[in-house]
Amino acid sequence: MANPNKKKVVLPVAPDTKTHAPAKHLYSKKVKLPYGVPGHDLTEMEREVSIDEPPALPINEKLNVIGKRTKRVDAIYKVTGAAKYTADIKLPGMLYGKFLRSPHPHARIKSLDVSAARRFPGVHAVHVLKMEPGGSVERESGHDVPAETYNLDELPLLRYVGQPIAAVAAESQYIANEAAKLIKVEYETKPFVLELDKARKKGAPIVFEEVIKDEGNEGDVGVQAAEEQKGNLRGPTTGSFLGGPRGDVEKGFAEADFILEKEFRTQVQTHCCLETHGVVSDWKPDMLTVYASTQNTAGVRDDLAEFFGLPKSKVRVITEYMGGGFGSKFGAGHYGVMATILSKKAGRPVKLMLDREEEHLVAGNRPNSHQMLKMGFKNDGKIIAIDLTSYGTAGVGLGAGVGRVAQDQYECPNFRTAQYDVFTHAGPGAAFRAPGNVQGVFALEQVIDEAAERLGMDPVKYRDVIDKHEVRKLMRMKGAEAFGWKYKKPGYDPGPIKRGFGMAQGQWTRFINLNSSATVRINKDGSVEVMSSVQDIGTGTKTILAQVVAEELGLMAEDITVKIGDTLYPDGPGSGGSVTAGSITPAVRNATYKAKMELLGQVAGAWDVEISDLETKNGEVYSKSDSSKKMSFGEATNKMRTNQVMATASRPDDYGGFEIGNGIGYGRLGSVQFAEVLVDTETGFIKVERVVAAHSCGRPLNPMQLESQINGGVIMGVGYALYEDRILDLNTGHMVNANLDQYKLPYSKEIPKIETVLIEHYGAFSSTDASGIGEPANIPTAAAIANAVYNAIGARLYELPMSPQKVLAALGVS
Amino acid sequence: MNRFEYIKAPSIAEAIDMMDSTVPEAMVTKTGGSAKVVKAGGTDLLDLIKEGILEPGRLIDLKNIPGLDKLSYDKKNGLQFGPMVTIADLENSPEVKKHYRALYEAATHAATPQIRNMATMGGNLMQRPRCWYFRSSGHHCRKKGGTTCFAQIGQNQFHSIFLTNVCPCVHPSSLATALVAYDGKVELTGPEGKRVIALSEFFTPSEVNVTCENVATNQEIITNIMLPPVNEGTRAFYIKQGQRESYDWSMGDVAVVLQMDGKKCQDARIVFGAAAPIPLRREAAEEVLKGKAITEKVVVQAAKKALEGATPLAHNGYKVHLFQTLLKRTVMEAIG
Amino acid sequence: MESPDQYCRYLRGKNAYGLLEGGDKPFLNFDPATTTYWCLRTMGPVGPDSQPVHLSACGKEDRKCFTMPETEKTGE
Amino acid sequence: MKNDSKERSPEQKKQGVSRRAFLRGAGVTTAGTVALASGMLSFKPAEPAPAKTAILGPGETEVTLMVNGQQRTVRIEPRTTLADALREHLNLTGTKVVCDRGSCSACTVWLDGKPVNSCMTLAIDVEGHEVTTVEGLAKDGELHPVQEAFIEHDASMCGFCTPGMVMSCAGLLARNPNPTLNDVKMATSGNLCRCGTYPKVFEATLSAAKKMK
Repeated sequence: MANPNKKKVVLPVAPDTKTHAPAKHLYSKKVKLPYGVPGHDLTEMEREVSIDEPPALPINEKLNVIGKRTKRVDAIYKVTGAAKYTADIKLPGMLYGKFLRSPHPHARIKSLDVSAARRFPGVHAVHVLKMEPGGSVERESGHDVPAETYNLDELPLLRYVGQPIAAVAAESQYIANEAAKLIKVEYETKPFVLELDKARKKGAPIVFEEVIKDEGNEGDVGVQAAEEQKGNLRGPTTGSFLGGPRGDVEKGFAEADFILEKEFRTQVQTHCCLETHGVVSDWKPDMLTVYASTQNTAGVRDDLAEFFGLPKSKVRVITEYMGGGFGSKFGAGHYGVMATILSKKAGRPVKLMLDREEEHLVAGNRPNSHQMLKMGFKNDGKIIAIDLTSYGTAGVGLGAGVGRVAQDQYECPNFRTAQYDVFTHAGPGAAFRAPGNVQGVFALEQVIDEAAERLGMDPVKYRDVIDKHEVRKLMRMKGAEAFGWKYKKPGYDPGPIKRGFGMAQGQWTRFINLNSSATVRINKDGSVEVMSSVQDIGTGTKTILAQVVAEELGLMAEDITVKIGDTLYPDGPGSGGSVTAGSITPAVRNATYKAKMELLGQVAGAWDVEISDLETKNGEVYSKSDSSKKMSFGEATNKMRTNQVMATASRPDDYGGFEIGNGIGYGRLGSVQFAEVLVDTETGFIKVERVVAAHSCGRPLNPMQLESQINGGVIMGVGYALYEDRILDLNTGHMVNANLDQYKLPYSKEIPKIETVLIEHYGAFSSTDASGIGEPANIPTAAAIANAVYNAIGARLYELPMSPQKVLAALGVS
Repeated sequence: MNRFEYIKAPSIAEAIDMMDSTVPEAMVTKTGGSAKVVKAGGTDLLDLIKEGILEPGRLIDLKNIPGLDKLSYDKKNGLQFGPMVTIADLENSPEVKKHYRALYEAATHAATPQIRNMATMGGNLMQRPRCWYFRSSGHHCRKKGGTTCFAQIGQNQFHSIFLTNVCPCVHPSSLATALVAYDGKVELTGPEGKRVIALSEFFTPSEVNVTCENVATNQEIITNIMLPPVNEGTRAFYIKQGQRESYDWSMGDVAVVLQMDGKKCQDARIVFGAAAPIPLRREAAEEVLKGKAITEKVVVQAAKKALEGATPLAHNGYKVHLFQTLLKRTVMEAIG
Repeated sequence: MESPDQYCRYLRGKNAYGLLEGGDKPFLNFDPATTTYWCLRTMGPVGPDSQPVHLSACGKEDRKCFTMPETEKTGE
Repeated sequence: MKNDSKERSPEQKKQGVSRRAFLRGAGVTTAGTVALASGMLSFKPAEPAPAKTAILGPGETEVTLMVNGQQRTVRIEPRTTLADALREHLNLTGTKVVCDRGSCSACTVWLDGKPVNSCMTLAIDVEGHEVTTVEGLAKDGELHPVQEAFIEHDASMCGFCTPGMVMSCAGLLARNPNPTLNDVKMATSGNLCRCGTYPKVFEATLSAAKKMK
């Protein structure tokens, strides 16, 4: 993770849009790497790379472990129940924590009394959150210190139902739950606003009152300052790291042969991680140890070290197994800090896991959106202008933008966007599997679909006209083939239950995190370990690391012991933004290569051959020039002088430098999905029958796991398209479906038949040339379903989720 | 979850003696851990306790009382089953599948396989509504003795379209929809002895009693459930529409039991679930079918009739159309 | 929303998208449109001054809670 | 929390014999080895249960559970769910609690061979019944064919729903050795997976059924 306290960091307002020159190396070599798609346009690319880099890996066909369907190395622990998640951790003397949370969407605390909770038998610590929770706290085990007093003006204003107020730690979860209820709070409730449309109107209750910028000027703020703040509106954002506005949009529309202008709305979706957010925090004078359900162990460590003023070396974060994050489990979180404060106060480890309701209320969500998308087209199909205005609310947080795909998915000379964040009195949003893009694609790809119809073109072929992305073109071709795509006119099916076909595409920028390191250790007994703080959040990171190490050493994946998810080991990347595979696997391969060279050096000495003459394959080390010189891997390691050889490597910059700027979206992580749906026009119910998902992610490391992740993206997309919706009661501010009963997710019978088409695509970027798949798999599904629904019924749905109510309304039936 | 005492009742008589409250009563008047209530499968009871809206003082478990989990069928007397028969027992009974198709369909579409293994029929009929305001400890609604109905003025997409005046919750039992269509009866046992009443009389609309969905008193236990026999001419079906096909609550469900004489419908019972605070008979629609050969046209007429008098709320107008379709499809499916 | 030149020591964003580019020119992926932010002092989206946390708001030195990044700490 | 006299209900006082007193009086040190007062059936009671009924709780009481073929005695309050008893008292954390309301089936265990939600079952209720958890599925070091197939077909991702899925699918095969795809979907229609392992779960279960023949 970037650490801003290291030095002054200057943020580029608009990043450089040029492709950067390749990195310079003191000692470099030239390597030829596979480039392009096998069976299509595969060639070689010569790159100048550091002398330390391992030799180029050939395409998957020529490999033994990488690219092969490999069983998840930790599956056995998952299917037997042996895998220990944070929720399963129980330490000696461990206490259980529970939050007291705001029951009101907007209120001031009038009085607060924790004495009954402190006195409750079995309670060991109580902590009240002040506006700025202090890092140093007195120990209160046994309650021998006087109760803290709370200055009311130190307590934060409550701005959403579920906002944390205080927490207790007690001997059992039951006691903690009961004790938390004993904290007496008097509230002065205030007017609140929950809806996007109302919150952006004049006169709406304001979530954040005006800032008092100048203390000397306090008496003078008021109307004027409030106007400057534009109430609950923030923004607009007019660009992203892909650049700012371009061309002349008005001129573009004037030149357009036809213009489509549509409004779209998407709902708030909650992450619904099966394992809730939480930690077990164990404060000891010499070390803070935290078991965390997180997507970023190193990030949690950094947060806690900074918060408590500890050196990073005194904080250890462990995530052996974790039950889902989807973007929401970054940072220590208010629960992580609270558990640590309580542990410090009580002198005992504290487990603080959110309950299911809290998970919905406070652990993040995908902001909703209201998008007004106007696009100008030429009669040959070319897009001449795009203008996107959007509003979205992440509750009391910010980050509801949706504009990246409209900006960059298709070539268009004139582009403009204004994206506004709108504050409401609801829990904060969080990044959620392809944040912004999922919402944006729902709008963009429906307008493209309409344009295709207007032009009388097959939507697949139309995209060939406007989409520069070469690999995506291949995905469309292969996907359409697998799907049996044949364009039919909307509403062709005569029965009351109508079949429809649709497709949509998306993209995700290929990000990497260079702060990704790993250590590989080869032991004398032939065992091999790979170690990094990177965590496996269910995507299969452990397995791909084992595969990469095994491939390099000529072993099998199951021969490798993977030790990750622990900040004792070198820092790995956070698992989000589809960065993990592309960031950590080159580091792991490079470390393996280094360790291997050390091992081979010792073997070469014993055999008196050159290191370059030695090869490791099929569990053996042998001389390429002398077939009599051959031994098993274990025999070879037994020749080591020391008990182990070990090497650490970090992710080097991309071979050839990193592409950035406008061309970035033409990068590798495109996705194309086809959907077949049935729409019951008499009830309004939609059933997704089949999805074909065509994807590329560089070099596929483990096709079986990739299929699983793509399935997951599609299924999450089905939920987003048809079922999921955070429903707030407008009179009380409560989420009425904060459970897994009324917050509706797809279950077994909602699962379409999913077929995956994987394009193996080499870009000569790194020693593994792999990329992630998490985000791209989720992006186009809802749009593909929406287009299929339109194809079925001839009426378009502009709002998510596509519930029976909305289908019937679109049909004009009710 | 509050702390409570627990006792395994050895017999019905002793259970009746031990109990002092119905669950609805415990939620309104006997609060603060003072109520002694009976527990069958416990799936709904635990849910209420976990939500903190029911705080019983003692649970009287009926599980150990012998004989309450028997199911029997004979041509003359029809189907009888005890309150501890589970939904899965109905689903797995060959007699139910063969003779009571609407009940079978309702059983297979209820809840989850796990819940069907646990939930008893006594508990199913006594379960409380799923209205999200009722289930939330943060909303003191009419059903819990409050004065406000949050659903009428709030989020009501899954609420009722009939009898919406006092409390527009819907009755949660989809099995009850089928049982009422079969003209089922329940036997209630209390300190004074047994009484048998029709299920259509068992459930009480909110207008009559907003805090309780049935007529069972605080010392009564369902001890038997009875369905009359069916014959060659009986045609029945049941369709449930949830937002999902997998585990879900009903957005609308319809049970139809027809007595056919060849093509002619002699008698009909049509019941809507998730349309009202009680399983709702649609007599007017039944009248449309009676004495007629059932054609699509007649069924459409009946469906229209069935929705007369509906008073949908702000967000559930779609249900009117939904029920028309469901009724049409259920009748057509029943006559094959 | 303009990005400031310098932002608060305690501003955090979900920058797990990682570094777009490495070497001596790190580009922190703080995309103002879609990323969420939190304050390390409050562990939430609201700063200790009761104002929202955002890239565009947490760089201004006139914000009461603004804290300079520690430039000396690492000796760089 | 101690089951001391303060917590005894009036009824218990009236009866004059608390469960603890009974134990002390009987001079036994471990519960579960003797048949206690009625309502607290131990396994295979030597004699029919006595007529007198004991009020248990609200404090802790000793309960003997038969879990994975072993008798396990725990001290729990009556409100303790089976899921909690397994996870917190017996360290059998394979059983997961996700929704805590019977909506997601992550907590599925078998009760006398039938899949049930352990989060919606009181532990005290299952005395005298056999509980099988995911930890008890493998026999003599051999994985259950469903577990094998889950590994083979990549039917677990984050793995948090997996134990529940495995119990649902293995439960299906126990009662239906020839399931169709629809049967598998029915059996898992209460199991929530957010990662989206369903297609692989279906595949794995059908493959396991074939192998079991």
